[in-house]
Amino acid sequence: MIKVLFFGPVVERIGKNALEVGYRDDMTLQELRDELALHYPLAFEIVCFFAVNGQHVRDLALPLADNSEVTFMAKFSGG
Amino acid sequence: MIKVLFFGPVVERIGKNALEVGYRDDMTLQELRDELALHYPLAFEIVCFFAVNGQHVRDLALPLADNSEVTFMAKFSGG
Amino acid sequence: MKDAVRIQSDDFSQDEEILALKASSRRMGGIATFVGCARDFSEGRDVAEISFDAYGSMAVSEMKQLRSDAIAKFGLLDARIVHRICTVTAGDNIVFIAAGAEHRVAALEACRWMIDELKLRVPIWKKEVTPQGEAWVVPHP
Amino acid sequence: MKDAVRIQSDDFSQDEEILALKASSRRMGGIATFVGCARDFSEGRDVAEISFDAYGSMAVSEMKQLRSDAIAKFGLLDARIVHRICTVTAGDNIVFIAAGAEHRVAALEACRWMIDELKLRVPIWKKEVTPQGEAWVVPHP
Repeated sequence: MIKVLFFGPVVERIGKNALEVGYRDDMTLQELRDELALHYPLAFEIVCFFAVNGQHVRDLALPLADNSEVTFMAKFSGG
Repeated sequence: MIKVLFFGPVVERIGKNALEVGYRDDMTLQELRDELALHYPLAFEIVCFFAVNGQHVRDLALPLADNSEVTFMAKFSGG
Repeated sequence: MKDAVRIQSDDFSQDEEILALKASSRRMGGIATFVGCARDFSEGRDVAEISFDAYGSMAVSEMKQLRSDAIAKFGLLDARIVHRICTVTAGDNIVFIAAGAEHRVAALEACRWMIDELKLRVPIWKKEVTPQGEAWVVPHP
Repeated sequence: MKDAVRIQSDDFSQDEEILALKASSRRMGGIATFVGCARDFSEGRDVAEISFDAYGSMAVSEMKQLRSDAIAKFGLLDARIVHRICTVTAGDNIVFIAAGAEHRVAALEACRWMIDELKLRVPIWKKEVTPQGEAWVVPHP
């Protein structure tokens, strides 16, 4: 199982702040992103940062481990 | 009469923090400086800023008015 | 003493933060700080209040990393970063950055770098409440 | 409220200064400050204490001019400058600069410009007391 988290402007477009996606062998961040973007196109319009287990990830080819925490984030506006 | 003030490192080299110089018609800042530098050469080695009545003066050709307050200052080191 | 990097709801005291920063070294000659605060007007609209959402655990770890990076990059003696997550109104403090170094140039450059980087790296989002409704802030490039 | 530009013997409070700065506008989004403080070591020597001499009346008028120049040059909402003239030991505050603006870039740039200019324009001199004796500080170019 992959735990997916959303925050701020993305939550608003998805309608919830978390969901779970079944884990598949050799699953990449890109695949997870594409699958979710199909269901939530408006939310993914503003997604531009990715984190796995609380770490920034730039390479979407990253393979995901089971039980990862994945976050799709809009541009930050803190500070 | 021209009142001449000294501060900090210049006081140390002159031995006092103020003195008075008789006013002469058409006296310039340059003339006053040269006259004092003759008596206090060590102090004037470190003088690099001039003020008349509390205003920075860059042009030594400035004519002095009677009763002016003139200050010969070393490089600042505040802050 | 409070942690050098924190996310909190309460306001912070600059005096307290500077005292904590100074405690790290008697060689500190320059301290630069930045405080970001809430404005009553933004992008042509009145703003009644601002609220925040954050990916808390990641935000704190990114802020800690940012502090270490700044200390290494600018040779700082110490640095502190505090971000409030709560609802604020005009004039309220939002974020505090402090950089302490032997000399002023390092402190001033590090302070500016830290607030710029914080905005790029730290997962926090700001929502403005205006008379026309609520809107998440879209940062400019 | 205390004057925005002061020379004083007593220490200052950053909290109090920032509060006074903020009082000038509810549009202030960024506040940059610089605090210069006494170090226990300088140019390879231990420093027991630092004392100051100032051309007081000219120093205050130059600091006031510097504040006005910064407000005009960077479009600040407000600025404050406080310099202590007294005897200080390691860790003690010497100078405080604050710049408040709508956005952070103006505040950060103005703060840096003000401390740089203060050192060039304001007639104040620093004397360090070391175990080897006293010496007036010679600023580097």
